Amino acid sequence: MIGPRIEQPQLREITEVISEAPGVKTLVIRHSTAYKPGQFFMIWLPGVGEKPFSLSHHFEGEVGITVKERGPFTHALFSLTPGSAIGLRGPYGNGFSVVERSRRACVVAGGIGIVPLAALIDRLQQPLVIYGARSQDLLIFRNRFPEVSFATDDGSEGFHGSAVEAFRSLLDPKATDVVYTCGPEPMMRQVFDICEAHHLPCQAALERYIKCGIGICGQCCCDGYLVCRDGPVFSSSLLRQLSDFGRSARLRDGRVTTIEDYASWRES
Amino acid sequence: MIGPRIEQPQLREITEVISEAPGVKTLVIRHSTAYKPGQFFMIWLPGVGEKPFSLSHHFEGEVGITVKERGPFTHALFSLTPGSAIGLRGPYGNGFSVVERSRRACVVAGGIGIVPLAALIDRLQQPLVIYGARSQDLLIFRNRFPEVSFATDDGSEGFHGSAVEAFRSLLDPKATDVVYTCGPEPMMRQVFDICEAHHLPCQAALERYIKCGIGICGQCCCDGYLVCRDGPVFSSSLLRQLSDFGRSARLRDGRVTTIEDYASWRES
Amino acid sequence: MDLSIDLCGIKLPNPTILASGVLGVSRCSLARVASCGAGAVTTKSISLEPRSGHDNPCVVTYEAGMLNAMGYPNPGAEAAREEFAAVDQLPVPVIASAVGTEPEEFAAVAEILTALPFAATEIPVSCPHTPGFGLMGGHASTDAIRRITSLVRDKTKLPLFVKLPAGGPEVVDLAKAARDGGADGITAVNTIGPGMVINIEAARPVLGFKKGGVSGPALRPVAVRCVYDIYEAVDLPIIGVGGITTGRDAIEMMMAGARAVGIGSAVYYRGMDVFSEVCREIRTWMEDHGYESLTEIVGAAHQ
Amino acid sequence: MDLSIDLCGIKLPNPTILASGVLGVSRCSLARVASCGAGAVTTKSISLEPRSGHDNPCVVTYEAGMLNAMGYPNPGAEAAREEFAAVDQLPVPVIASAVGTEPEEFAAVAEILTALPFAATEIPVSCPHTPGFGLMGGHASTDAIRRITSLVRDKTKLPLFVKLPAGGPEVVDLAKAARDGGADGITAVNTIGPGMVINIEAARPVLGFKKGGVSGPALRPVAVRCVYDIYEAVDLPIIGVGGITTGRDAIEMMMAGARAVGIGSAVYYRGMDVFSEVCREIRTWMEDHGYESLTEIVGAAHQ
Ligand SMILES: Cc1cc2nc3c(=O)[nH]c(=O)nc-3n(C[C@H](O)[C@H](O)[C@H](O)COP(=O)(O)OP(=O)(O)OC[C@H]3O[C@@H](n4cnc5c(N)ncnc54)[C@H](O)[C@@H]3O)c2cc1C
Ligand SMILES: Cc1cc2nc3c(=O)[nH]c(=O)nc-3n(C[C@H](O)[C@H](O)[C@H](O)COP(=O)(O)OP(=O)(O)OC[C@H]3O[C@@H](n4cnc5c(N)ncnc54)[C@H](O)[C@@H]3O)c2cc1C
Ligand SMILES: Cc1cc2nc3c(=O)[nH]c(=O)nc-3n(C[C@H](O)[C@H](O)[C@H](O)COP(=O)(O)O)c2cc1C
Ligand SMILES: Cc1cc2nc3c(=O)[nH]c(=O)nc-3n(C[C@H](O)[C@H](O)[C@H](O)COP(=O)(O)O)c2cc1C
Ligand code: FES
Ligand code: FES
Repeated sequence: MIGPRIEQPQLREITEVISEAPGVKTLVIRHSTAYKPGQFFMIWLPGVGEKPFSLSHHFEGEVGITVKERGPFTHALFSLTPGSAIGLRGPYGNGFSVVERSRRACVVAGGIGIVPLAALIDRLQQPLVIYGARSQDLLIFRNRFPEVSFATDDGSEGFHGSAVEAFRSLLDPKATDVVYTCGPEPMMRQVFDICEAHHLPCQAALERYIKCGIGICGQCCCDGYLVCRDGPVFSSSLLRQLSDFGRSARLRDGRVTTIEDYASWRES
Repeated sequence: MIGPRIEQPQLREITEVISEAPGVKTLVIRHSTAYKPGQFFMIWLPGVGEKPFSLSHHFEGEVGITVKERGPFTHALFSLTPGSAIGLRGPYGNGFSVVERSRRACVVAGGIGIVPLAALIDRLQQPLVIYGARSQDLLIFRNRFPEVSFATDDGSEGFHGSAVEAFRSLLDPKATDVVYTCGPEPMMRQVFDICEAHHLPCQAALERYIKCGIGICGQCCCDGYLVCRDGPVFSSSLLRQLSDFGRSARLRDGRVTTIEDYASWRES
Repeated sequence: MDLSIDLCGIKLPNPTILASGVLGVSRCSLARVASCGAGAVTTKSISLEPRSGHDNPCVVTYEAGMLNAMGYPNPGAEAAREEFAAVDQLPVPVIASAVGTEPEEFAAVAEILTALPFAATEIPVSCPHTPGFGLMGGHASTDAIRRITSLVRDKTKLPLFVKLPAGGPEVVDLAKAARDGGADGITAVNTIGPGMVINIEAARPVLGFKKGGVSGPALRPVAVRCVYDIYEAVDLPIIGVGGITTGRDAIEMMMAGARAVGIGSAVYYRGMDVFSEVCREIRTWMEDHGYESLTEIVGAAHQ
Repeated sequence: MDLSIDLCGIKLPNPTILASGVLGVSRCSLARVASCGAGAVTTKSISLEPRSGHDNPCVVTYEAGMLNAMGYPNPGAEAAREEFAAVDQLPVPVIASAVGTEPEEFAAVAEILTALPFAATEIPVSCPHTPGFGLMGGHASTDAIRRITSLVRDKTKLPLFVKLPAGGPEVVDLAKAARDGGADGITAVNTIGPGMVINIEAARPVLGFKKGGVSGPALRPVAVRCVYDIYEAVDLPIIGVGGITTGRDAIEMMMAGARAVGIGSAVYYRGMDVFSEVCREIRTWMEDHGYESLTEIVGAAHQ
């Protein structure tokens, strides 16, 4: 027999709630798990719903999810307090692959896309981190990274402009051996195109509407690939094949929409 | 989760058919299994039925069942030839327990009851074997045991009388530390009573109508015990509690009948 | 922690009940199961006449559960009179399972059994693999259930449980029919299907009857949902049966609305001690999660 | 060894078919599954209007199988026109799954889809967990099936498969009704139940819709028996679906009478390569056991 594998949410206690920025909170959860940054958990609120979240940190016996308030589900997450219970199942997907290399990794984050990258940065050796947000008050985890270049759309902190522009100006292709990115998909598409121009391997964490999370329903498909199982992290060889990447995504009912419409919520 | 254990017959090839005596054949089957003498297998003939049989021998990659022709099922078994397939599931039940001891084991077999005992004798150190049958031509495995005292009802070989009488006259209680018996249940009851009188531990292999073989249907119950799971081998402490032992048994529909009626078929 | 419950006035030391058809051949085997910690025990189903049941193999297990096609082997109601004459000597209540092909046969069996010291009667209208009975006897319709239940009701003063099939949404209507016929409680569910396991080397169904009812883990979610639906529709105590193997499973079934839980196949998975083990697991879980009595658990999933 | 089969004139390179609802959201995902070795692929069920489906969680697995309550999410028949315009570019046949609440809606969807280069149409009348559809839409009666099938029959020239529920003995009557309505084949079965999994710590059903259809190993024996019964009763090719995870399972289903086998949940258990792996296992087994073609296997258990 194959299996049994049991995908059921486990209820866990929230031990701490941290306000990171207006509309962004971290929930610290008592939980032990093996985890690779970029993977995700399905977070269950009984009676409310279940949605995918990356971990923003992962210690022994404790994990964090960092949530941007968007709609009904994240709103409900925001109402939780220490002592509340929350359901998790996972981790799912493939995560970023970290290899020991001679040169430097570059991390390009846009908005809430910093979340899975933060957990990744914890495991990298002195990466170049470029992190853009709409304005200074939306930057989170400010003191967490040893070295980081901020970019803000309104110039309120660091580079005045988008993370992509900052990346373009800060990138030293010769000194870099891999680029990790997460953020609004049009941004990731631009980062990828820059990497391609420089023949730099890129890993991008995609988002699609997740239902099952375990590769059975097909709802998260991106061309023939499943974001929940083949992704959410895709590297260059696959990104090249994904005609949907940066262009289109599917709504909850499977309808195709432009990535701008789909991803508008993610811009921070 | 508990399990999964899968109880399904496995089809195996018959490699040899040996005529042991009128109405008794051994089927040699290509099969690998862990086995304790006294345990049984459910033997399945597709479209015919499934019945319990002990192994008469158990080598690496090969087992034997020795069958007395009785009714439709054993009749069908008798029609099998080398190359035929047969289904087995098991082994079930507890088997005889063999412990290294200082004194001698005594084995008392009646009729086809020799079958599980033969496999046991293979594993004992110089036991005293007493083996009774109706007449000389019904004795099987004649040259298999290093030392054996035959008894025949008609006196055609060895002791003239029943196995119980032979046992009574040959038993040296001081030199014996355990008595194993299998045969018609009234015979086993007498053997047990003799053991009790001498404070000798006894192990007897009981037979009841077996349906599931796995302790779920209850059909094989003997007082509160299940012959298929708690038995078929019972030792003195349990035999003492079994008011059914040597007295009554249940038919296929669960009706209680006297052991004489039930076991008549077993007398050889 | 006290796990005792009241089921239609019957006092059970704990909510685990030996399901019908499993082990309950004789008074002695019921006593043994009681000694292994069951809170109540159920006899194998008893018909008016003796029945040999289906040919072997009558049970086959697969990776997700068990199939059986016993075919109601039993020595008949007359023999039961003797076998179960002294069941009140058992330390726990004994439930008599009565079956028939005709509604009148159900009633006749129930009448015989009601004279014995049983604590309750259960009538399965739901076996999926015995010609003339249950699904194969047309007993699992609202009309048949109402009629069978009311005929039996007239003949027995014992608390009466009707054992329903594992089905789809219609199970609610069947429960209502049982209530309307005068049942005191619902047992949900019997095995599902029937199913079939084929031995591909032999190119033959394994079971002697070819088809058999599916029980064990495979069945549990359907059983839980049936109990959940019946709990919302009918105000009768429910014995939840189907795939319960652990204390967690039992709690799940009770949260769906079962006041007590039947355990059958798990006797195979965990041995007879499954009853005391499930009780221990229930207790530990309740302690760990701050529950003080089973009443907080029964129906708790209906928020 | 050649595993190709003919299904109502459609040529399949092997008998494994992607079951409806699993992965088949888009042409690209169907193409991916085809590249993983499926002999044919089925779209997710398509309704007239777009549907968002039930709230998450929509899938939960347990030790014996899987429950889903997707609720037929799909972009609707108009969007399907575009999505599946070029499905004939796939290396294997593509089956369109059409659903509706009213018989007329089934027909309307089928009419739209029949204009696309699909190889066949399948109509599920059997979903156990979507209000208005299947069991919850009253579609699983002989009358409803006959009517839905014949209305769809009038609108499509494609081979027509009716997908039946996993049920008891009555499944045979449902298959006859489908045949009488004009079906060219039977797909048996859909998920069983529905079932429910309760998270006991939360005291809540896990699924957003609370109830969901049960698939995977739990379902297999019932599916095999349905196919076995239908094979004896109705002379139409059968696609056997339910719990097929290995080559042995597929052979078992074919021996019961299925000409081809649908695979759904096993995509989760073994990944998308399950199709080529099952085919490899079928081939190896056939070689080891002296079978030379699948025709010797289909229906072989009916001795
Ligand atoms: C792999 C992955 C990892 C993610 N990690 C994080 C994270 O670490 N932090 C964070 O704040 N957000 C993360 N998200 C996004 C998060 O799941 C959505 O923000 C959240 O579901 C919004 O739900 P809502 O009900 O509050 O908003 P809604 O108003 O319901 O939705 C707002 C938008 O969120 C997206 N969304 C809603 N439901 C889903 C769903 N089931 N699957 C995917 N997207 C959905 C849609 O684009 C939708 O337009 C992640 C998404 C994915 C796919
Ligand atoms: C644990 C155990 C081990 C056994 N080992 C052997 C053995 O090694 N060699 C051997 O020849 N026989 C053995 N038997 C007995 C064997 O199972 C029966 O002889 C056989 O079932 C007779 O079947 P039949 O159809 O030929 O006869 P039938 O005419 O059907 O039955 C003849 C008698 O066999 C007994 N019997 C029939 N079916 C069963 C059943 N399902 N379970 C138990 N008893 C049954 C009954 O007493 C019946 O009256 C064993 C029985 C048990 C319980
Ligand atoms: C071997 C076996 C025999 C059964 N016999 C009966 C029976 O005689 N009467 C009855 O009502 N149910 C019978 N059942 C059904 C069980 O009582 C129970 O409803 C079903 O097995 C589901 O529970 P489980 O999953 O715990 O086994 C039988 C089940 C098994 C496995
Ligand atoms: C996630 C999921 C979604 C499904 N959606 C549909 C569907 O849209 N239409 C349909 O006819 N069947 C649907 N089914 C049922 C499957 O096609 C199949 O009949 C059932 O799952 C049994 O097969 P399996 O055990 O191989 O999964 C779905 C099953 C699953 C698991
Ligand atoms: S979310 Fe279901 S396949 Fe990815
Ligand atoms: S034969 Fe079924 S319990 Fe022993």
